[in-house]
Amino acid sequence: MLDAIGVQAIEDLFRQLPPEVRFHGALNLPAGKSEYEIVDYFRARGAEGANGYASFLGAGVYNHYRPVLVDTVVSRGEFLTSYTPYQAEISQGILTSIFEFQTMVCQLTGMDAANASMYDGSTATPEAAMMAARITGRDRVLVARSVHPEYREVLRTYTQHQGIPVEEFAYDPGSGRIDADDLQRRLDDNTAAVIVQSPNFFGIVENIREAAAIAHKKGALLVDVFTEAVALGLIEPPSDADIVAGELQSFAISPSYGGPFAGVIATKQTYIRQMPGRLVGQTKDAQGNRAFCLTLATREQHIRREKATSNICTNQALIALMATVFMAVYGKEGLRELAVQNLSKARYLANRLPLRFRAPFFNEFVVSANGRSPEEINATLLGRKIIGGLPLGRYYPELDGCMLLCCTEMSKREHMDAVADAFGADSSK
Amino acid sequence: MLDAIGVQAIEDLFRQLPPEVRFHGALNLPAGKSEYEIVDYFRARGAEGANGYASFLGAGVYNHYRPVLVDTVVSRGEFLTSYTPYQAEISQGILTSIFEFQTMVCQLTGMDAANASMYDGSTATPEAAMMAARITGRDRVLVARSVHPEYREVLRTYTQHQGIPVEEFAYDPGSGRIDADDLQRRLDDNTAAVIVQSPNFFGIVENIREAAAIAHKKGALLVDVFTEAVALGLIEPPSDADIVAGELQSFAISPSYGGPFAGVIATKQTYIRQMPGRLVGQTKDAQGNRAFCLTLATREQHIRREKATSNICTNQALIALMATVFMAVYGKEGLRELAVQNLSKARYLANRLPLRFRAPFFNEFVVSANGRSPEEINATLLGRKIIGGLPLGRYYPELDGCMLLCCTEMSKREHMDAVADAFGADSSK
Amino acid sequence: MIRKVRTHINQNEPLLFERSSPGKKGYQLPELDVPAVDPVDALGPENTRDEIPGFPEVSEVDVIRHFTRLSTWNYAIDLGLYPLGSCTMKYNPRINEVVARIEGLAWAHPYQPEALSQGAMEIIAALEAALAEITGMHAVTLQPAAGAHGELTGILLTRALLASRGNPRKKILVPDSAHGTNPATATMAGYSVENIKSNDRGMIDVESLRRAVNEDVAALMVTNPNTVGVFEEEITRIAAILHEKGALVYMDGANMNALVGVARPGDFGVDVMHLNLHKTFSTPHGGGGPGSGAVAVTRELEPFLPAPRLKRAGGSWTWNYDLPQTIGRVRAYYGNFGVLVRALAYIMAHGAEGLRKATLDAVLNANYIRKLIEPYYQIAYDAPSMHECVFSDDRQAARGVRTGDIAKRLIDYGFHPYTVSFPLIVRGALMIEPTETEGKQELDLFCDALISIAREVEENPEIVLKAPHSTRTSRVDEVTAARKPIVRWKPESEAAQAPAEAITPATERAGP
Amino acid sequence: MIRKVRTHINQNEPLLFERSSPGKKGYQLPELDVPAVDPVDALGPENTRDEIPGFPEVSEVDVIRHFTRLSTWNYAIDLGLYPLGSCTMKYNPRINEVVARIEGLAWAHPYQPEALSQGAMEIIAALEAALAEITGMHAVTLQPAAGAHGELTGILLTRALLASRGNPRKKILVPDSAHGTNPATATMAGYSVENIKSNDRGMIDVESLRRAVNEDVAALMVTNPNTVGVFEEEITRIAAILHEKGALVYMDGANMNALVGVARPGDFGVDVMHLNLHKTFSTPHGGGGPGSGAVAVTRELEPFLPAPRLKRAGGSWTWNYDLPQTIGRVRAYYGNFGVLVRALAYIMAHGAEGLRKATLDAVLNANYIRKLIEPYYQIAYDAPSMHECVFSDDRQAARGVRTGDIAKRLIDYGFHPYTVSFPLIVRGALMIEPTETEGKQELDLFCDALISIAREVEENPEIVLKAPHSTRTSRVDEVTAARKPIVRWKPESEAAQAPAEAITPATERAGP
Ligand SMILES: Cc1ncc(COP(=O)(O)O)c(C=O)c1O
Ligand SMILES: Cc1ncc(COP(=O)(O)O)c(C=O)c1O
Repeated sequence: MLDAIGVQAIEDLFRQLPPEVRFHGALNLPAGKSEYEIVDYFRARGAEGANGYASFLGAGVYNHYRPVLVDTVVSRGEFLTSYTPYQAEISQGILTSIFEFQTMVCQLTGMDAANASMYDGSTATPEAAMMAARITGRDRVLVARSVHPEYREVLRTYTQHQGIPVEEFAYDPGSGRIDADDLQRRLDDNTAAVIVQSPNFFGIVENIREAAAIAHKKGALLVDVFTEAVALGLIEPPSDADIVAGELQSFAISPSYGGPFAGVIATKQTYIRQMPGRLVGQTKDAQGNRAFCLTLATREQHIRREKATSNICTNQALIALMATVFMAVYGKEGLRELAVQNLSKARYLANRLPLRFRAPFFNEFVVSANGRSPEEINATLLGRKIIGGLPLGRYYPELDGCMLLCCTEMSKREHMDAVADAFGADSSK
Repeated sequence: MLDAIGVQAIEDLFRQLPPEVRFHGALNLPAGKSEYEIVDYFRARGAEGANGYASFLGAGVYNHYRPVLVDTVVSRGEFLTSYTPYQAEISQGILTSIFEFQTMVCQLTGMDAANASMYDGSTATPEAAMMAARITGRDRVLVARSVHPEYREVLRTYTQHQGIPVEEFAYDPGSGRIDADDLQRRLDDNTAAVIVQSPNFFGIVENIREAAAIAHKKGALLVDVFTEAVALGLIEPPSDADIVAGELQSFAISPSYGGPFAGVIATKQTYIRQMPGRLVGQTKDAQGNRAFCLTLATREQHIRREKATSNICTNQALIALMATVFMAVYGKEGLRELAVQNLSKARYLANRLPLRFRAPFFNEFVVSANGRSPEEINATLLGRKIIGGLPLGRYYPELDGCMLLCCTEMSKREHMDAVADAFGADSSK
Repeated sequence: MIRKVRTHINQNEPLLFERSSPGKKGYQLPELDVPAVDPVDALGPENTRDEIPGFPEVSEVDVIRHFTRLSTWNYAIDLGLYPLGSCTMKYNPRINEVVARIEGLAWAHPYQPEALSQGAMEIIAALEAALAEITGMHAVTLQPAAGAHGELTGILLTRALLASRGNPRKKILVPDSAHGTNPATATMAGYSVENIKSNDRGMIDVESLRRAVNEDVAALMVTNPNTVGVFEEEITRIAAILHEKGALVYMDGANMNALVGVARPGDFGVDVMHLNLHKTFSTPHGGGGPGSGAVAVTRELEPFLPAPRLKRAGGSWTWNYDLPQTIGRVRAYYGNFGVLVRALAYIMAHGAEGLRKATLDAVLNANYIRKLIEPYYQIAYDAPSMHECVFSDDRQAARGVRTGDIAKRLIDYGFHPYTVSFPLIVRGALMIEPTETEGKQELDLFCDALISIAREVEENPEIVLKAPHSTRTSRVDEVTAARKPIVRWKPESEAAQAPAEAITPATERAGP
Repeated sequence: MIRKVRTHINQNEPLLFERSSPGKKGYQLPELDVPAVDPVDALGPENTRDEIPGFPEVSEVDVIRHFTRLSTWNYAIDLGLYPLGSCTMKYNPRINEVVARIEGLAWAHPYQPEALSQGAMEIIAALEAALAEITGMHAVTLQPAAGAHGELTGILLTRALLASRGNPRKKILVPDSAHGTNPATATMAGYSVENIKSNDRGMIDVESLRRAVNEDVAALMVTNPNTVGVFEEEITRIAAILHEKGALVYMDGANMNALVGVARPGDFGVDVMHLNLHKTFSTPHGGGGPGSGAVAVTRELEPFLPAPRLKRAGGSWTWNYDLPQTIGRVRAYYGNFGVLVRALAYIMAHGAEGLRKATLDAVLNANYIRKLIEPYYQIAYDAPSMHECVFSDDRQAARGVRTGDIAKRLIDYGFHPYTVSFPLIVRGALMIEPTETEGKQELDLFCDALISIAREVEENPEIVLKAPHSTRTSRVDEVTAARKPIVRWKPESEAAQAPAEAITPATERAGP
């Protein structure tokens, strides 16, 4: 090959690099390792983790069973090692699956259109806010305090330099739902979006219809955020929202210390052109066969550059495919049954603990630690190889002494009983 | 569908079964379980196993690293869920890979033809003996005592009712190789086959050339058995044998409590028609393209019925594919390097222990327990999460007090040191 | 009209050997933590080989592309209906692949201490118990590696029992419809074979059988449902005839997918039988194997089962080698354990009710196909079909088109063909077994395809005779392959000199 | 002559929704070990939905066939060369998929106690350190989820630093050759964009740059090697110009595959940069993602990195949230951890020398292609190519054939096309990046294909204009898709009423 190119050594191909630019040392990294050693290393790291612990953590990342078919599908090289389907004629596989993903997200959320994926729920949220700002021509955003605290942090990072002030509004300390009065008070004619989450960070199902009505009265859009997609199998879909920004981690995506996950944005037909991210559309090929391709690319950075709806390029396609396979496996009946199991497990444990809020919840709930500190309870549980709930004081000073617990279909009764015991609850109840 | 068929209920399709034949109860088996519960059950069974133990067991089943590509390939549905390639036009994938398998087995063994696989080495051995009987028209078989004891048992089970008496001949108690004199003494004009194993059950490399010369002098065929295929990367190929019957477990096939493995039979061109099992051959399609298909089927049960060379039908194709991928991954250099690592590890440990035999060995060797019982040493090692060697007294009363140890590229120095320590060897040596 | 497939580009790929270039490698070994040994020093020059001529030298990406490309040339259950009669090509749940790879199972050494093998032994015991329950038999061995291996085991058991009664006897009766492994097995077990004719309903002719049974007969090997997919309605009478003369009934259980939960061989006089776990219990066929040929026996035969046997002692499992009457081992270690894990997982997933439902659906699907295509193809026998239906190519043969041609044409329609030319008692057999895991959509497409081909045979037989037309490899010349067998790759120079052999080509028979 | 592919049957497959039939299911849940709750009781009727209209109802085998069939319609690295310029489509080692699924890692919850997360934290720390070493930068954040996200993070860091100095400034300079994410990012970070012209060697015109740099400029976003595959030889002078005016140099590290082990951005004046771990460090592209956009910075920028940061305390890792100057989070939790595991495994497998060798081979391969096809296609710039080479369709356009047509024709030859029509400064660009993991055989086939197409353009342009001819889906009508967008399936009755939209179609640009 060197002969064909006409150079003596590969090094000659780097002659254009000025000498002061060249790195002449050797990188200070260990020598290459064999597969066997690499597996050993990562297993050792994994063994430092929580293998064999039961867990009651949720808070945006849920411990659901991953059907085996999911990895069967995403491990196929044709999905794993392809890229964004620019060339439709040899990408119909991924294009079709994305079209199905978009459709199922619409069916779940009651929206008309969903994109091919966002990085995750936390980045989908500010993208939704910015989208609302573009649509309304307004530049103020109200976000409920019951939205995931880290999502709100990301929202602030994204919006702060775009002249989009973000203001928070309160939740009702009794019900745990948004404080509609506070929202109404803060809404003004320059508010682009009202952001709520349902089920919210406390696990409580919000009344989206009511929130939307309030927002719409002032001409603002309602953005509904979700972190627990399984809830969508059972709770009323947020059809009254204008934009839905969600996280699909619950759909066969392993917690993986926080990522990769798959976010999504869905919206009404009229707002399609303001959506960020890739979108797959249906069309025909030269023979008249149904075919799919990337579409409405004029929204995107590679065409529109500084005027694009977002800078997103690479998304989370393979992870969205996991969610797609998950939805196909569970299907209509299964997703509901799964949601009912989650609901039932959460009720079982919640029934034995002092609930902090009154409104209906899905599979997470806030309990107060009966005067003991959540950390103390968690320490007791850890000793029994159980990871307890998330202490909320750090995120909500007013909820110091409370923790957020999550039960899923994976929660075993014996472990739930152990949690109840650790709270000193009456286990015969 | 019932309507189309013209019945009321599926049950009606079973009306031809006489009532006394019908099973009217319910099978006494638990109700169907979810994936999650099934994984749980088998994990619990696995956890009762030897997870986390180092092991020095060999004796026909070896602890070699399985390159990740192996499962990547065999997990593809196109390989996993197809069957015997009867229909060549839609089976070129598996046919081509079998042709490659056959070729590589020939390259390793110095034979001209290899079949597509046998159940395992232990059944390939009697099939080779029976093949030799067919070829020679003789009906007596001599087998070295240094052949795997369980292989010899299977040999006896297979041959006993076919009028093929099996007689054993001795190994040299000093070298551990076959006792050539004893072999010569027992050979007669009715001997169809002499069966030796190399490396033999004690890990010792036999002199196949010499054994073949002895057998051939009396018109018998030499059958060479192997259980440790990695050795073939380094030791002289058994080209002087007439039939090679081997086990490829070492080639990326997990020990799996003894199976599934992949046996193989290879032979000289002239004996092809007496081979048992499937065989893939090269040909052309109607367009003149190279193509592969099952061939010489007239040897087989589905054509020849009671006159077939064997009754084998289903073989171990997917497991043979694992071996094929393994050979491709390691290749020419890699297989040698792997063999050298095995040799080096075995030498490291053997150098510190009292060897029972003198002749050169590959990665297994027999040591005497220095007056202590092998069981006692193994018990000490078990306490350190090390599974020691195989006590030989059960198989060879004269080797009571000895054990067979195996080192592979997976054996870590620290564990080898621990074994040496358990023998009370000088660990500073 | 072909509705199920289109054509698409498909990558070519040379053989590994043709892809090789010197020095390429796809592996990396750990650094050696002990001194490297010089092989010639350690083994002696006479024991040390030179490099392996022609062995592959390829990179990791070469390997993955090679096998990925190859895989795309295969048809598979994961791609569609695979109606190979007698092979029970049902869907293979992927959970089974996962559990078989669990570390403590996949990496269990057969000689590791029993105290560290209780999990594996428990799995074997649980599967033995489940299969005994399903078959209604007394005991089960899981040592045989496939159906044919199970047959050999079963006939050796028969021989051992009869020998213990004083006379192993001389022959095995085999219906003319039997699978080739049956007579081949009898020979391997040292018996001669006597064929029994089938009657015009596709069943064993009881009178012929009665005439054939005498004190020389060791056993009858009966497949039930038999290979024409028909239940042997006289099975209890048949068993009585054998038993009366002191002979045994061996049942080839390859077709057990028609019976699980509905009838138990132990209840209709069977003494010994095998099951193909890779068929009825869905362990994947893997391009030809591995399988498992579990053998189930009556109480009387149990003492003869291959050693070792599991025994419960002191609250744990142990391997019992002290079996004075055993026929001996038929395989090293304990059987195709990884396959057993999968079969048990399958049984657990289904449960009693699920297994029974699978049987019903398998029979439903076969009868649906039969009904839809019976107007176009000659059914082999009028008798009711169980899990498969067998047709003859009689009508098509009149136009010069044989079952093998129809099979090839089915490929163009996007299906794997049925089993061709088996059983032998049917002229030009089309043997179709859909299994229960197929849905109506796929079955309808399949029937449409067969109907369409029947029309093509009338209107344009050439298109069928030259099929397949849409595959990357057109019709393969099997005759040349057999005449001048090339069974390994050689560098071109060497390959030119390969010797020719005069061998009669195999019949067109394909599968199972 | 097309040597790399033939055509083969390929299964059709409807959408999941079209495959559904009521009551079919592919799942089984464990039995509930607590009392089942009635959702309407628990949530209230107003909060409980009806069934999900149109949601799939399919069996397990339906699911596996559906996605297996779909997968066969995709091209992929596992099938062959995927020379999408700027995307670094290298082979993805499968070991990385294995380690990312190790239980203690894949099932680690981001909020689990730090004492139980040390392994995951160690991996993050090790990767941060390795990337700092490779880039020659001081500190690294792994929070960003992809390149564009890294860009946003980097520009926000720039803004924070400048703001801390008193003035965040107003604009970002972006060369006209830059990737679209660069200007889009600048906008998202609240900056205006000023384009910088490239000179006739494809590099930043230093004089134009000097004129553009003033106290309003926050940073230059430079890609190096740039998007025409050319190293910005004046990079140190460029950096000096920016620094002199108090502005920063942001480097888009998408092309770092040309530099690893050979040059370090920290040594040539870069203040902040991102790496695409899914490109240079081979975490699989997965049909569009996930990726990871690690950002590396100088010491000066470190205090502004997104919270939290890893900190060593008392012999173990802890997450430090006490970062007064942080720009805040750019993502929940700690980044695409599973992708980070894969990248670290890649770095470990290669080691220092292997990484450097990969760089050399990547550049070698690109130059080899350039050399072979330069006689047939117009190279965009004379300057030496690094890891990719960019051509213009000028010669072919004269015959009415554009880069997009050549790309489609390449499909018939068995290849995924190069990146089409990017960068924008090249008329009708063909942007070709082979990566180091391709062997000579595949490269030769690719060059032959391009040369053959060049001849077809002369002799028979129609065949190129109408390509592809051999795919299951022929040329796809993207214009109609954009004009009347149908972005979700609906039952046929509803679908008929979908509203039309007048939208200008995208340009023919495809990739990266
Ligand atoms: C009826 C029948 N009997 C026996 C066998 C042999 O089983 P195996 O292939 O598992 O050895 C088969 C399988 O092909 C069969 O169909
Ligand atoms: C030069 C360049 N910059 C930036 C990006 C954006 O990276 P990502 O797709 O990871 O967001 C890309 C990738 O497509 C690129 O090629």
